[in-house]
Amino acid sequence: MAHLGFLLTGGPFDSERWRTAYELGRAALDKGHEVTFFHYLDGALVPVEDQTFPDCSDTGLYDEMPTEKFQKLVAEGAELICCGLCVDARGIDASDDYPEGVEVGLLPDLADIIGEADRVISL
Amino acid sequence: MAHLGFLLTGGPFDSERWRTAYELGRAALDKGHEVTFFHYLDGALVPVEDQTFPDCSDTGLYDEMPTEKFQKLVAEGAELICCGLCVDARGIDASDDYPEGVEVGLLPDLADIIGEADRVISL
Amino acid sequence: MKRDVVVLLTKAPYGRVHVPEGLRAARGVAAGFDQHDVTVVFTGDGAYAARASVDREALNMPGHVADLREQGGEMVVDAAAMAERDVSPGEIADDVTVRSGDEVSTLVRDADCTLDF
Amino acid sequence: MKRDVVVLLTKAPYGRVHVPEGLRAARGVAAGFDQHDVTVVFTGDGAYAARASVDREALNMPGHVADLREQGGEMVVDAAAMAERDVSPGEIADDVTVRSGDEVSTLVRDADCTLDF
Amino acid sequence: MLYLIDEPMADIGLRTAAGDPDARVVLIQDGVFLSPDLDAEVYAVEKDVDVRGVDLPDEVERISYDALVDLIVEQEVKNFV
Amino acid sequence: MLYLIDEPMADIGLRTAAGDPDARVVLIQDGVFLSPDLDAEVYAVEKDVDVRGVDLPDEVERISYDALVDLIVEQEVKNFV
Repeated sequence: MAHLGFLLTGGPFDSERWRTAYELGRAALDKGHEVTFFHYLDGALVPVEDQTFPDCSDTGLYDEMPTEKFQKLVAEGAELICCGLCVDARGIDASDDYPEGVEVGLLPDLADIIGEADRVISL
Repeated sequence: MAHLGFLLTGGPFDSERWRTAYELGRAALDKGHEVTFFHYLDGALVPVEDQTFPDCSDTGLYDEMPTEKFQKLVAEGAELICCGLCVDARGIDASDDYPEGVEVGLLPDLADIIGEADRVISL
Repeated sequence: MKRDVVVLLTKAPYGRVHVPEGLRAARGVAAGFDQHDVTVVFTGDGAYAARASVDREALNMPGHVADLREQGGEMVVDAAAMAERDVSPGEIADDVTVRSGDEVSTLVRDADCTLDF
Repeated sequence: MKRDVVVLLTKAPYGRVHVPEGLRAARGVAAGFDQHDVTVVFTGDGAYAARASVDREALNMPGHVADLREQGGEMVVDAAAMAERDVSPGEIADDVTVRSGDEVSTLVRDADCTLDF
Repeated sequence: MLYLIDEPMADIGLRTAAGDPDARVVLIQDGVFLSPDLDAEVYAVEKDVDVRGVDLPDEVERISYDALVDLIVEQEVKNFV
Repeated sequence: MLYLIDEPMADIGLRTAAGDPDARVVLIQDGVFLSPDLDAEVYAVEKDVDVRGVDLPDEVERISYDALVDLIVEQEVKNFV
């Protein structure tokens, strides 16, 4: 078993980096690897609850909203830490706006991931 | 007196288009022009309240947060309409997350701005 | 007042909302009270989105395109942007017209207003 | 475990938070429990940020740079990215070392981990 | 006609301005790094120039937001920002 | 070593991979539009290829996220995404 760490700096609507992070995290969890996400900059917007985008294609980027996808990974054991400074900068109220299991951390958490993970993927 | 319409699609942290929109809106209001903003896509994140970014330079992009700057323009008579679909897509609770005076509209409002304004600036 | 509006789609289509949401805006502007005349121009990396082989369904394009056409809106692609990206005219979707770089510039200059996504 | 970390700053400095917040991350990673060795590389449009004439104060850079240096972190700029943008070595700030494109590639290949902003 | 031009849309923006004998071009945001080869009056937004530490060529004139609004009101504007 | 390469960072990514005789390159996101001239095994993420309707050259191999995770676990990875 390996430990994969992800640094995600992209938001839900400006790039598909969140989707790549999700797909790789999903595949890694399915193979029994350990997965940790550190969401930085607009990555902190990804787990915000109650995002809705009606009439989206079942085969497209928003078949489900990013937050729903990451909630599933968290439920299956992935760790998801958002940078607290980035959270505050975006006016996110972590206790209200984030679902259960999404943690707020700081850069030392990223430093720990870099020290502990076998691979770090920056997206 | 002229009427300037702005379409803003950039968010608070991914480009300085919000700042250009603000500066032009500010200068236009000071000259007695009418100013309307339509915030679309990540532009809907710009007026979200309670954004804080400590220790920012007084001469930099975040001497004040974008939301504070736009609140001043609204207080001085600018109209600010956010696209409702974009608001929902981003999990923004308009009544809680937007300050007084920020309206939620739809694309027909953009169509009206295009029909009514003397100039439309897309940022 | 009814206006000639050019909507520029400038970004690569997949992975961000700009092409589908730009099309949504285009048809919204065409359908408004003034019934503005709207031309959508695929330019820059947006030229990729004008290719027939793009998965329009995955991009949520079909509904917006149908509405836009119903409002009389047109879609064109910038041949100058295509050339820079090695996209050939044969690759372009049937409902998009290839226009030369000069024709696109003229279209933009003659419009009352341009929006870009 | 202590790692060699390369932090790539790839975007034009002003108008977005990537350069200052990338520097914040760099010094945060250098200051963590493992005290990772951190090299910041200005590349792509990030090369503009390595110029002495940039208003570092307006970019909120000074505090992060001072902290990074205190942790032993280094800053280098990619000469290949400079050349593409007509930025000459004489324009680079004193605390940033100019390295050739090959040297930068080697630095990245030899690192344990790269982060990019 | 006035053309507001930033770097990401510089290609189509400059092409479009080049075909207009009455073009006035305003370089804005990262657009101030551009050196357009145009037979037109070229301005650069002074705040954007200053924070980036750009040395403007002599033929490019600095412009404030205040003066830019006047230009926008005086003539039609096309945006590439 | 594995190199994940998207379009915005293609320049430094491809330069870096070119100097590694054991490079395996994975084109990802808009990176699947690239046609790198490299003496290396080149893969392209199949989901990214399919939605974009890209015709891959013969020498580029499609890869699933599943297989990509295996490659990432097998060897060190450098990201340009």
